[in-house]
Amino acid sequence: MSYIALSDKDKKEMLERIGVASIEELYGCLPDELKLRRRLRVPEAKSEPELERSFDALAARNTYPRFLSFLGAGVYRHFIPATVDYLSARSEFVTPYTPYQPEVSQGTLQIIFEYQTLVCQLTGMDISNASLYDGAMAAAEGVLMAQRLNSRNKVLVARSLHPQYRETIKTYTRNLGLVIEEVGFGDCGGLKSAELEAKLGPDVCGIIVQSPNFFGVVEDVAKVVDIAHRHQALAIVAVAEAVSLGILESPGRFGADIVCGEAQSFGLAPGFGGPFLGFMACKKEHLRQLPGRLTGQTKDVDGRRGFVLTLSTREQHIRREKATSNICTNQAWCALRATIFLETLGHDGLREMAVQNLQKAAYAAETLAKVKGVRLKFSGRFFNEFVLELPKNAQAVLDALKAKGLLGGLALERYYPELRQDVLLNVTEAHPKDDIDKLAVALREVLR
Amino acid sequence: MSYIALSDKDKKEMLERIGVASIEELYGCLPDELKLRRRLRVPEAKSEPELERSFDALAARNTYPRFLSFLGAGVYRHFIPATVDYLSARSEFVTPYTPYQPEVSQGTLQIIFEYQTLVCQLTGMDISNASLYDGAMAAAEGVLMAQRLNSRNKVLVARSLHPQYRETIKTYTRNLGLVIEEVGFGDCGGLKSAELEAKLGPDVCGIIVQSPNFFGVVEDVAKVVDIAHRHQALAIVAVAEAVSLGILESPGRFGADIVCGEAQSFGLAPGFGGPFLGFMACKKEHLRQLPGRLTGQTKDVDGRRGFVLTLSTREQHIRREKATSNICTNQAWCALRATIFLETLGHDGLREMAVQNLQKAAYAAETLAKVKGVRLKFSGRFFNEFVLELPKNAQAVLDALKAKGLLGGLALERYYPELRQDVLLNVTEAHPKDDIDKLAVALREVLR
Amino acid sequence: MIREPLIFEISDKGKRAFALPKLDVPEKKDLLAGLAVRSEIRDFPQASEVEIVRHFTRLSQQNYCVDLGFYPLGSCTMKYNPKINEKVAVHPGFIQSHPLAPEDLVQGNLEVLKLVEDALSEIAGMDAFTLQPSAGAQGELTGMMVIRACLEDRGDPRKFVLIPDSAHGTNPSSAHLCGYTVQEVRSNENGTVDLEDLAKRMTGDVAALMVTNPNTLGVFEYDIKKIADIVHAKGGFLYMDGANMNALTGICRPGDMGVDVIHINLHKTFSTPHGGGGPGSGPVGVKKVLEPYLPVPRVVRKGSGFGLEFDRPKSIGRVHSFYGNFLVIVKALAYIQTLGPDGLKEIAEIAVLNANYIRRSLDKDYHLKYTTPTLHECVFSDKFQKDAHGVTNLDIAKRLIDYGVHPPTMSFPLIVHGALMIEPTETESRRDLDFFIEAMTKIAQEAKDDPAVLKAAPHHSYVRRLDETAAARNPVLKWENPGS
Amino acid sequence: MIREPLIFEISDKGKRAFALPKLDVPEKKDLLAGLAVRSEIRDFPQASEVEIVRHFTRLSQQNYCVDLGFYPLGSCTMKYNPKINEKVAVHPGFIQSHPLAPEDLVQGNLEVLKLVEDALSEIAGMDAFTLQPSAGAQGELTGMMVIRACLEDRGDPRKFVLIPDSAHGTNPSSAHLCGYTVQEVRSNENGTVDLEDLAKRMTGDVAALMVTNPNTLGVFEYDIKKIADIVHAKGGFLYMDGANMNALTGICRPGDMGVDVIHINLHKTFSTPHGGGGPGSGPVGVKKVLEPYLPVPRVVRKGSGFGLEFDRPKSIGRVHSFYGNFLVIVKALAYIQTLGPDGLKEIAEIAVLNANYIRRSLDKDYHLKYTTPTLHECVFSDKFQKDAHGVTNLDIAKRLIDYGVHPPTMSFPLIVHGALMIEPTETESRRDLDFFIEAMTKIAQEAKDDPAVLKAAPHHSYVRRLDETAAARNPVLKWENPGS
Ligand SMILES: Cc1ncc(COP(=O)(O)O)c(C=O)c1O
Ligand SMILES: Cc1ncc(COP(=O)(O)O)c(C=O)c1O
Repeated sequence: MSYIALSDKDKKEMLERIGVASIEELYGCLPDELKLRRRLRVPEAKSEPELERSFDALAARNTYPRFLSFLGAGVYRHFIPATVDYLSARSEFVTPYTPYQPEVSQGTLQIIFEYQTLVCQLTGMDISNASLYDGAMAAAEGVLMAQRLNSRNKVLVARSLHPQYRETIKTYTRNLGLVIEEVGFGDCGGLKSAELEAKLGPDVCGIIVQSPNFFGVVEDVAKVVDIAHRHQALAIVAVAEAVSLGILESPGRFGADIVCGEAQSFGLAPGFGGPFLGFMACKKEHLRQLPGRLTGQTKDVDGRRGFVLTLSTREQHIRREKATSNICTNQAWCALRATIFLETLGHDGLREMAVQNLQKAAYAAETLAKVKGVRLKFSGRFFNEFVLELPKNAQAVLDALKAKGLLGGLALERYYPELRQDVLLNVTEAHPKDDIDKLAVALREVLR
Repeated sequence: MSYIALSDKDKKEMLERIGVASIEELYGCLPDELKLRRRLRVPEAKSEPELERSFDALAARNTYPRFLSFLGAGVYRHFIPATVDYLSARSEFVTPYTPYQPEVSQGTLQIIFEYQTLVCQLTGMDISNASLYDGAMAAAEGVLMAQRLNSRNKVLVARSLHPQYRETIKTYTRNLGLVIEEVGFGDCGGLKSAELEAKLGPDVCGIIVQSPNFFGVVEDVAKVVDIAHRHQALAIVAVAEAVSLGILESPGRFGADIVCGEAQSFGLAPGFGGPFLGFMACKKEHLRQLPGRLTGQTKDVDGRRGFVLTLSTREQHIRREKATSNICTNQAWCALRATIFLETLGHDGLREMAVQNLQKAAYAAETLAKVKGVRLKFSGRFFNEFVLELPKNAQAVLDALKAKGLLGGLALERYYPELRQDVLLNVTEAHPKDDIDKLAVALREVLR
Repeated sequence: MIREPLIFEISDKGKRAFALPKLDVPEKKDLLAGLAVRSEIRDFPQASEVEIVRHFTRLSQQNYCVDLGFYPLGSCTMKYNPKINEKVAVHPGFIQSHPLAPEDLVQGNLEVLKLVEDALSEIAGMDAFTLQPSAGAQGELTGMMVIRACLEDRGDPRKFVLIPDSAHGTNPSSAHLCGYTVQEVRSNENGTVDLEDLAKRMTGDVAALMVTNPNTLGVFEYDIKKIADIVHAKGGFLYMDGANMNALTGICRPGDMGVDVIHINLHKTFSTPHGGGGPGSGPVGVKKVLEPYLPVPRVVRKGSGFGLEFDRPKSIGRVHSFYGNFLVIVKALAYIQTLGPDGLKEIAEIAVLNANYIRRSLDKDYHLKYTTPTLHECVFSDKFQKDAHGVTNLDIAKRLIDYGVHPPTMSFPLIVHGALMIEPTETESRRDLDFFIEAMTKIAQEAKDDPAVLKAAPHHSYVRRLDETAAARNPVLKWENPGS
Repeated sequence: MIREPLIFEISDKGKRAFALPKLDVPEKKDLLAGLAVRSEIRDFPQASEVEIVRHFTRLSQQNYCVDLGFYPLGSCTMKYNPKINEKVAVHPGFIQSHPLAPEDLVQGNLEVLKLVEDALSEIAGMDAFTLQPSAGAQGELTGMMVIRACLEDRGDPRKFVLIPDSAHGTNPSSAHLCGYTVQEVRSNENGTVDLEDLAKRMTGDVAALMVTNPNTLGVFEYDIKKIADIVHAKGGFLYMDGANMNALTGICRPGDMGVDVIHINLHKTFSTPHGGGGPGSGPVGVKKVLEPYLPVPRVVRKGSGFGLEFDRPKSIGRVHSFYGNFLVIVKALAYIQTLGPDGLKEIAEIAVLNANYIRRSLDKDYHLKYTTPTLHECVFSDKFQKDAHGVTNLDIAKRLIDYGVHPPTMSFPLIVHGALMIEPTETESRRDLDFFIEAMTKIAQEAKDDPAVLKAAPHHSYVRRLDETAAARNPVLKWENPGS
C-alpha cells in the first residue's frame, strides 16, 4: 500500500498531458550516477492486518502499564476526560497545518486564542505564545529571551530545576557565549536564596527557578523574584507540573518576568516522553522578544471578529537569522488537547484535581515516612511529588519493589550524586488510596 | 453528572419567564399520589474516572477474547479496516437521527443510497431497503413480505436455516395465521429438494432457504428457485455470512424473489450479538411490499441532485396499521459502517477476503478431518464454515479444548438433537494458519 | 464548493484502499467446483483510501447533528450523547465477545444485561424487563405479543386493541402485526384520552389499550389510573408507549400508574446516540403476571455469577438473534451509572423546564391548539401563519434550516393539523434555546413581512427544497452504470 | 449561522463537564500553610459538556483540512495521513509508558526508535540518526550543533554558514542560534546554487553550506556532488534540509550525494499528521564522523534487546526532554512498514508526476520564473495577473478559498516575487487535481474579466479577509473580561 489515488488510466493520461513517456523521464533532471539502482533495504510492505498485529506485538513488549507506578519527574499520569480524545481526533483538527490562511482556519485560530488566554489566566501573565516543543526547550527559550532582553551574558539556574531542562539549556546556549551558573538547594529542598543573592551581579541576565521544583517542593517564588529584580535581573519561573497552577498562586502574581514550562499534565498521555506541550508567557512589555507563534484578534472586512497569526515579524520566515527563535512547526495539536482538557475540567474541576493531588501526595508521604528507616528528605511544602530518603541505596530498593510489580519512583543518584539513598515519588488523583497503601506495605517488606 | 447545560442563573431566569416559582410547579399537572416520594433505588452517581474503572472491570470479566475461537454460526470475526472506526465515529454520523429533513441530511441520505446500491450489486437484486434490525428479523420480514405478495398462508422453512432465524420467524408469524413447515437437509448438508418439491402446493407462499446455510454448505439456490417458481411460490434466500457474496454467484442471478440476511460481517464487531445489520432486497415489481425505509434520488429546485427518504406510503407513520412493517428506527449507523467497509475493501478486496475465507476453511477442514475419529459431516461444498463429526459427544470435546484455551466451535446438539457428536466451526481470513494448526494439535490431544 | 459524487462515479481500476496478508495456507483449486461462482461483482466500486476518507468526511459535513446544535425533533428526545459512553462501549472485552461464547467467558456481558434490566425495572416500576427488542417499534410488538400470549393462555387472545388518535404510527402497526384489529380512541379537548369514548369501546373483546404518557402532545394523562381501571375491569391490559419517559424519570413510575407493559427507548431517554436512524434499543418491561411470556433467553443469576435461561415454555420466543443491540445497552448502563438517582430525576425536571421555557417564549407567535399544561415537549401549529399568510409548517421548518437549527417534528401528532412538535430535552444550553426562540420569532415576523422567503426556503443549504413527489413517482433507488 | 463565541463568553457558575471521584484519603488542612494559595483562577471558564462538545465541533468545521480536500501548501508535503497509523499509535503500551521507566519494561518503545533510525539511515543513505528533534527547525539546530561540535573538536568552530537565497527561513535562523553568521549564496538563472558564488564564498572560515535538495523551487541541484566537493575541499560540511525528501525516497539518497548531515520531517515525507501546526518530528542523520556528537541518549542494542546510552562525552547534549515526539515517531514507523521498499519509491514517483501534471496544466495561465524542470513541486508567480490586472498572489489565494480549495504557499521562496508554491504530494486523486487546475484556470480568467471579484475574495467563508495590520498594530492576544 502506498496511498496512491491514481488509477492506471489516470497515470497514462497524465503522462500524456505532461508530454513524457514515463515517470522515469521526469527524473531526467537527476544525474544518473546518483540514482539508486537497487531497492531500499527496508522490510517488505505489510498489509493493514499484518501491521496491526506487528504493532500489537511491539506494544506488548512494553510491560510498563502492568506495573503500579509512582514515577513522575516531569511526566505525570492524570485523568483525561473522554471529550479530549474524542474531539481532538477530528480530521479537521488532525490534518490541517499551521493556520496561514485564516479564512479557512478559524477553528484552529480561535482555539489557540483561547489557549493563550487560559495560559495567561493560569500563570498570571499578560501574554502567552501558541506553544513550544516541550518544557525543556521552553526553559531554554526562556533563558535566551531573558538574555535578549537585557543583553547580560550570565544566567543562574536553580539546581532544583529539572535536570533535563538544565541539560537542554546548556545545549541551546552553548554556542552563544552565555555562562551558566547553578544555585544549589537547601534542606528544605528549595533554592538557597543566600547563594542566589551572592551570585547575582551586573553580568547576570536572569535566574530560572522551577516551582514546584524537581523535588516537588514549592519554591518561594516571591522571594526569588524580589532578589532578582533588586539586581535588575529577570526572574524566569518554570512549571513542570501544570496542574499545580490550579491551587498555587500564579508566578505572575509574584512579578515573574517569564513563565515557561511543560503542560503535558493537561490532557497528554505520558507517551514515552512526547509529544508534550511547551508553554511560555511573559509580561506585555517583553512581547517583541517572545519566541513562537501568536494568535491575535481582529476584524474582517464585514466587521466580524476573527483571528489571525500575528506579530510574525519576530519569526524566522520574515526575520530569518534575526528571528526571536527558529521555531516554525510547534505543538498545536497538543495545545488543542490542553484547551479541551482545561475547558472540560473548568475552574472547579481543575481546582479539585489540584487539591486531590496535594492531599494524596501528602497522605502518601506521611504513610511512607512511617516505614522504618524511611524519612522525608526535605522539609519544604510540596505539591504532588516528594523525595524519600531510604535506609540504603535507592536503586536497590526500587529493584526489589519492581520485583513485586511496583515502580516506587525515581532514584535520584544519577542526577544528584549526593542523593544516593533518595527517591522521587509522584502521586496524583489517578492513584487510589489502595495503591498508596500497597506501596507502603511493599516498601516495608523490602526494607525488612 | 447529569449533562445539564443550564447555570443556576439560567434556571432562575427561565422559571421567571415561564411564570412559575419552581420546577415542582411545572409538575402540577400530575396527580400527587402518582409522584414518587423517594429517590430511585439505583446505584449512586459515578464520576467519569469511576465509571471507566468500573467498566474496565466489567469488560475484564469477559475472558472470551483470551481464547482462540472458531465460533461462527451467524457471527463472524472479520478484519475491520481503520477507516471504518475512524469515519463512523464522527459526530455528524453518530448524533443525527433519521434524515427526515433532507436538506440537512444529505450525508446520511447519500450514504444510504450507496448502501442500497452495494446491496443490490452484491445480491443481484433490483432494490434494497435502508436496513432492518438483524438477519433474524430480516428473515421474518421476508416471510411476511412473501405472504403479502401472494396471500398464501403456508411457508416452508429450510431446517438448515439459522435456528435463531427460524425461531424469530415463528415469533413474528405466530399471530398472523401463517403455517410453518420445515424442509430437512440431506447428507450433503443441503436442503432435500425432493422433500421441498413434495411439500410445495397451492397453499405455499414461499420457501426460505439460507446459502451458505447454517452448516456452511452452499445450497443449490438455482434449483430451489426453480422448484418454488414452478409452484408459483416465492423463493426467499437468506444470507447470514455476507462475505460469501464476494465469490458466490448472487441469489438474484438465480431468480430469487427476496434476499434477506445479516451483514454483520461488513465492518461490525461480534459485540455479543449486536447491533448487527439486517438487509433485504427484492425484485422491482415487489417494491410496494418491501418493508423499511428507502432512499431515492431526486432534484432540488435548482436542479441539483439530492436524496430523500421516499415511498413512505408503505410505512407506519403514514399507513399506520396498514404499513408493510412496523419498523421505524432501523440500523442506519451499522449500514454506514458496512458502506465504509465495502468501499474501503472495494471490488478486489472483498473478493480477496472471500477467497481467503474459502481457502482457509478448506485447509482447516482438511487438516482437522485428518485427526483420528474426526470426519467432515456433510459432503456439500462449503464456504467458511463446516461441520465436523467427532468420535464422542461434542460438548465434552469442546469443554476439553476450552481447558486448553481454544473454543473449537459450536456443539450442534442443542439446535439439532440428532447431531450429538457434531461441531460447527468457522474459519475466516482473521485466523492465521498457525491457529488452525494449533486447533488440530489440541483436538488430537483431546481425542487421544 | 466540491459536490461529492457517488463513490461509483469515482471508481476506477488500479486504485485500492485495502490489502490482506498473503494467503498462508496452500491454495486449492476447484473448491467450489460445480457451483456458480461469480467472476466479478458488476460495478462494485474500487477507490483509494484518501478518496474514501474524503468521501465520508465531506458527506459528514452535509449532516446536521446534536453535536452541532439544537435538534428539537419532538418525540425523539435528541439529547446530548455523552462521549464517555462511546468510549467504554468499545472496550475489546465487549466488542470482541461472541454471543455464543460459553457463559463463564462472558460474565461481564451478562452482568451488564442484568444491571440494565434491574435499573429499568426500578425506574419504570415494573417487575421485569427484556432487552431483546432493537427499537421502540420492536418493543411494542414484543409487548403486545406478550399480552396476547397471556390472553391466549387464559383462553382467548381477543380481537381488538385500542389506540388514541394521537398515537405514534408504530402503535397501530405493531398491534396489527400482532394479529389485532385497531380501534381508535378519541382525544378530548385537553388532548388526552376521552374517558367516555374509552369506556364505550373497552369491551371484553379488547386485549389492550396502548397509551403514550405523557402523550404525544406532551400532556400527562391525568386520569391514567382511571384509564387503567377501565381497561383492567374488562380484563384487558394497559400498554404504555414509554417514548416520553424523559419527562418522568425519578418523578413517577408507570408501574405505579397501573401500566402492565411498557417499552422504553434507550436511544431516547437513556442517551444512546441515534446514529442517523439507529441502532436503537427498545426494552420491554412487564408486571409479574406477564414475565413468563417474555422472549428467550432470560438473564438469570447462577451461583455467584450470571447465566442464560432458555427453557421457558410460555415465552413468545425470540424477536431478535441473541440478546438485542448489546453495545447500545452498554452505553445506556454507563449513562444510568453516571447519573445516579438524582441525575435521573434532574433530566426529567430540566427537560420539562426547557420545554416550558420554549412554549412560553413562543406562545404569542405560534398557535397552540391545546392549552393544557405540558411537560417535556410542546406542539404548536402553523395556524396563525397559514390562515393569514399561507405559510405552512413545512415552510417554517425549512426556514429554520437557513437559521442553522434543525426543524421540529412536523405533521405529528395527527390531531394537530400543521403541527410543529418541539422537544428540547434537558441538555440544551440557554444560549442554544434562545437562539432557536429568536429564529422562530423572526420567522413569525417574516411570515408577515415576506412570506415568499419562507416558501422558497431553505436558501443556503447544500441542496435546496427537494422534489419528493418526483422521487416517489419515479423511484431511483440505486445507482445504475450509465455506461452499461 | 451560529457564530461560535469564545468559551469565556458562555461560561457561568453552576455548569460543569467533569467530576472526580470523592477524595479517598483523609483530608488535611494547611498543607500549604505559609504559601500563597490562590482562592480562584480569575475568569477561568466553567461550562457544560454539551457546550464543550459543540464548541469544538463547530469550530472544527471552520477548518479546512487534508481529509476534506486538496491542500497544495508548497514545502509542507500535505499528504494524506493514513488512519491505521493513528490507530496503532494509541495502543496503551505506547501511550501509557513513562519515559523514565526501567528499560526492560519498555523494550517495545526502544525497538520502535531503533527501527525508525535504521529505516531512515537506509532511506537517506546516512550512518546514524537521532530522533530527538521535535520538528524541522530543531533538527536544523541539532544538525548545525553537531557540525560545530565536530569542528570545535578539530580546533576551530569557524564563523560562517552559507545558505542559498532560496532557503527556508528556519535555515538562517537555526544557523544563527548555533552561533554562526549567515552568508547568502546566490541562485543562478536555473534557480539552483550559483557554483561560482559558492566557490568564492566557501573559505576556511565557513563551517557548512545548508542546501535544500530538491530546492524550494522543486529543482534538483544537479551539481550537488560538485557542491559537496567544493564544501569538503575547504574542510566544511554539507548540510541538507530534507524537507523535500518526498521527491527522492527510493530514487536517490542524500548520503550518496556527499551530504554530511540531513534533517527529515516525519510530518512531511513520512505522513504524520500536521495537527494544525504540529507536533512534528525532525530526525537528523549524519555520517559516521559526526555520530559521536549526536544528542544523548542513544538507543543501542543490549544483549537480545535494546537499551539507552547516556555516556557519550562528545555529544552536544540534549535538545529535548526524553526521546523526542515519540508517538509521532510511532506513526512514521507504521507508514514505513506499510509502504515497504516499493511503496517508498512510488510516493516519490507519483509526487513528481502530480506536480508536473499541475505545472503543465497551468503554465499557460501563470508565470513560471524558472523554467528548469522540477520534481515534486512547482512555483508559479502572479506576474501575468499583477502586471496586467493588478491582481496579486494574495488575491488568487483568497479566491481559491471560494472555490473550496486550500491556497498554495505564498511569498516563498523569496527569490520568486509573488510566489504561488504548489506541492500536490502523491496522494491526490485525479479528480481533486483537476478540480484545483480548473479553479486556477477560472481564476486566471476572472483576473482578466473581473479583477474586483478576486480582490474582494473570499466571499463565502466564515470570515472574509481579515485585517492583519490592525491585529499587529494593536495586538489583542487574549480574551479580557469586559466586566472587570
Ligand atoms: C411516541 C413514539 N412511539 C414509538 C416510536 C417508535 O420507536 P422506534 O423508532 O425506536 O422504533 C417513536 C419513535 O420516534 C415515538 O416517537
Ligand atoms: C524547506 C523547509 N525547511 C525547514 C522547515 C521547517 O520545518 P518545521 O516547520 O518542521 O520546523 C520547513 C517547514 O515548513 C520547510 O519547508
